[in-house]
Amino acid sequence: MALNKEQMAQRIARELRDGWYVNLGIGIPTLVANYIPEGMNVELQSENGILGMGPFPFEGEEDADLINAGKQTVTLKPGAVIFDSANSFAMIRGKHVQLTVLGAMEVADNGDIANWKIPGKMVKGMGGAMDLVASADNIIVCMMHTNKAGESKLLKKCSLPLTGVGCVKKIVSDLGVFDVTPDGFKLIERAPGVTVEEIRSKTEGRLVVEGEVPEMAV
Amino acid sequence: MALNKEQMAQRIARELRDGWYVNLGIGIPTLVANYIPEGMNVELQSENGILGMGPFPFEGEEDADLINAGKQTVTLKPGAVIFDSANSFAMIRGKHVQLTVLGAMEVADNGDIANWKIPGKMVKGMGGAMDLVASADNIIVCMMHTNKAGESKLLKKCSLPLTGVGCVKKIVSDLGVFDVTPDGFKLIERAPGVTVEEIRSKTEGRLVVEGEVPEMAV
Amino acid sequence: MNKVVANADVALEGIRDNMTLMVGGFGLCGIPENSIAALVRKGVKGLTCISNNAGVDDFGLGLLLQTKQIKKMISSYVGENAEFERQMLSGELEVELIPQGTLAERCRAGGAGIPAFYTPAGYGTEVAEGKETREFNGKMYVMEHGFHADFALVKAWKGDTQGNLLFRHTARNFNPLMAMAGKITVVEVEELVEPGELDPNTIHTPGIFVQRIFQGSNYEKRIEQRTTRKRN
Amino acid sequence: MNKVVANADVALEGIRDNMTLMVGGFGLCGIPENSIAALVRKGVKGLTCISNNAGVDDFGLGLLLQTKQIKKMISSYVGENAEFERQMLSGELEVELIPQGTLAERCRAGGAGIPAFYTPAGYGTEVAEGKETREFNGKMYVMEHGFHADFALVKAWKGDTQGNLLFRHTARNFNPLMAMAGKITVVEVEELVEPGELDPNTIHTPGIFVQRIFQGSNYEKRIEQRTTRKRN
Repeated sequence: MALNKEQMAQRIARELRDGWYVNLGIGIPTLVANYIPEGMNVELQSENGILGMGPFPFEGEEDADLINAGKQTVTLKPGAVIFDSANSFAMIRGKHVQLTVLGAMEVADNGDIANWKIPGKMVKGMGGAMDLVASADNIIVCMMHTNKAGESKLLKKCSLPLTGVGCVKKIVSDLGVFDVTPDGFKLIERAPGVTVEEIRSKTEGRLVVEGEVPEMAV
Repeated sequence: MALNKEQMAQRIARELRDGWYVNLGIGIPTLVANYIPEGMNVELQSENGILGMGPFPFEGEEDADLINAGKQTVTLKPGAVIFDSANSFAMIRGKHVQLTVLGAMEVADNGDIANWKIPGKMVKGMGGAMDLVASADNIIVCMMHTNKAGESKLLKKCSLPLTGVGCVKKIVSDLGVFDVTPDGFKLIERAPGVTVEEIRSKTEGRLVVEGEVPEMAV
Repeated sequence: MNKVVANADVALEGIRDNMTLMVGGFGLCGIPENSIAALVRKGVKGLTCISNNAGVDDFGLGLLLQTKQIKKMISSYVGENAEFERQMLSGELEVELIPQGTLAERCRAGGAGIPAFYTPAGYGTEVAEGKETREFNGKMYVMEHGFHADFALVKAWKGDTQGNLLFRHTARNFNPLMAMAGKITVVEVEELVEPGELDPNTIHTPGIFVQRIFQGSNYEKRIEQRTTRKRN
Repeated sequence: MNKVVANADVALEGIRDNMTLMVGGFGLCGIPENSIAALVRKGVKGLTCISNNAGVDDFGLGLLLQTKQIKKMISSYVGENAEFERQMLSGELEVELIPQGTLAERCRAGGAGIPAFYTPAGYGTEVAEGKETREFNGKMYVMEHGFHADFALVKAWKGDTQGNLLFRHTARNFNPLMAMAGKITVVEVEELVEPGELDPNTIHTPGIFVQRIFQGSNYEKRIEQRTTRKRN
């Protein structure tokens, strides 16, 4: 069974390490915050200027001056800090953020990523995504393995305009977990009940399968 | 009679304009602060991180955490601000400071200035002087017209290592006031009782004297 | 050094057609509501706006899109606005999209007298097309230029009459950077105070960067995504 | 995210001979007194120190000059120190002098992931020799690189256990910039507080830049030029 969104977020949460500062993109990555293991110190960075972002406010306590990068009302944890956009990207560009999790439309087996523009359609803009992918040493892409038409999003080469080149290190899709290696997407875990054959059939880019690939615990 | 240091500072103070932010260098320039005309709003910037610097503290009220660029204990005026060294030079480099007054060892008639290094002697460093002279649109040099050996400090060409090129706009020496023009040092005021001939004899660089040059009021 | 003016209309004196403006805010958070309203009243046209976003249809910079006063937007994300989309697809509106961190740094650089700097953001993408690229320590970077604006329109929480500013929470965002880079920086504040009322150690924007300041009014502070959790 | 360590000696674990250190402070104002003392105790040698000044003969970095632990100083002004002069003239000590604003910006750039930027400071002088120069808008600039350090030694006023920092008055100076640029940033504070005690809006240095923090002690805070006026 392919993972649902919550399970994908849960799986990504297992990549977190104590003491990390983490930037979670809009969409499924945001859900990762709900699965930070008890007792683990992880601080969330929001690129519009928060470190130590807390959960959504209680009803009635929304503050228009306190939003996250997705423009959602949020709260601050004790010890949180606010800063301006230049300092925020100083943190990101300067590699002070240990992990970036973001969604993608396409990833190539050399680590290229495309997630900001579909030519001919409305272009919303890259926001902070280009800064994040160009800067972070540790980027996990979280996305569905195939698009709505059933076509692979793990490609030999991105067809869409790139967001960054050779930067993705790991992918968590609904079908499995992949390291991006010089030889291509290396399957390291399968979603429960998903076969290597299914993954192979849905992966257009080079797929590396070595030995028995374990099923992930969910 | 040549001007004394206080008179030089007084004369420079007449260049101040309401609403200006001003950086005063170490030495005679510092004295200019004592002659800001009553009712004129001029804020002093100290490059170690103060805007709105006040006078020295009363005895017993010195604060080791509050010094100026000359490492002297100072105070803050109401409305003063503290900032870090990068922001301080952002102000300077970004031309937000309207006037810089500093001393010099030599000035050339093309506006070059040398004030940081004497080869063979102990080199103390340029501090913020190179940033200031390279950035400011409005630089007044305040210095004795001749050195201790009686040699002119207003030269055709600086003999000492430069601090900045083509940047000095005006000089107030103990003998007169000079605009730095494409034709050289243009004498615009004489110190009381100092003759054009004396100034000419003590100015090695090109001197421009047009018509009657007034004596300054002291 | 009193920089107080009566209101937004006075504060924007001198804004003319075809000028370049910086407008603070992230989404609708920390936008200069009063100055934007005054721009609409003023009716200046052909504006180039440097702002992270373009507002929504009926608020923020969206108001200036409705009146077709904007010729060009320089932003990182503009996806919340149907009128924007219409004007862009019809070719009425020019749009330059640049990475958010690059946008922030270009504003700071302009204000700080740094004509150009290198950033990795956008290398290998169409954002870097036509731009100089260069390798440092084995990694590729793009050269980006500092931004300047004829006017920077800034929204602060508190400000004193000398222009010293304090921002509140994430309404800070681009505001302090744009304040640095405006030839004329106009600030509207929720609370105008006397010099000395703000702690000198914790002022975000020193008054040296501010030319005009006024007490704003009638802040709507619209929330784009009201997300909450239930008390339990 | 508790970053508290017991004292300076623990905080400096891992410092080895020939490392590059940034040391905060302007003159003797805002210098990390405890960390400097610990460096003397530790006896590491061959250090390259990036610091605006070099202390005085018997205080600040002057203490490390006495013990000949410093191989090279990168500073903007070093003129308060006779031992410094002696070592420099004898060739024992390498000295690289750079403009103060360039020093500050190079620290910030290093911390902010900007490998290089352009500044007008030093153009046409020996500071620019061997450096790339370039014209922007009719003015000449020098390309300068970002600085990094193995350790950055920082002094703050207050700090919380997560490393969020507040500086006091002009003891701020280079400290926040160096905090950004250290691979390991070690902070000593006059007052160590719990998370939440500092106002999130007015923290100067976010804890993300800080790896180790400790409660300092016995601050001398020596004044170099005690200037006063008389009460009248």
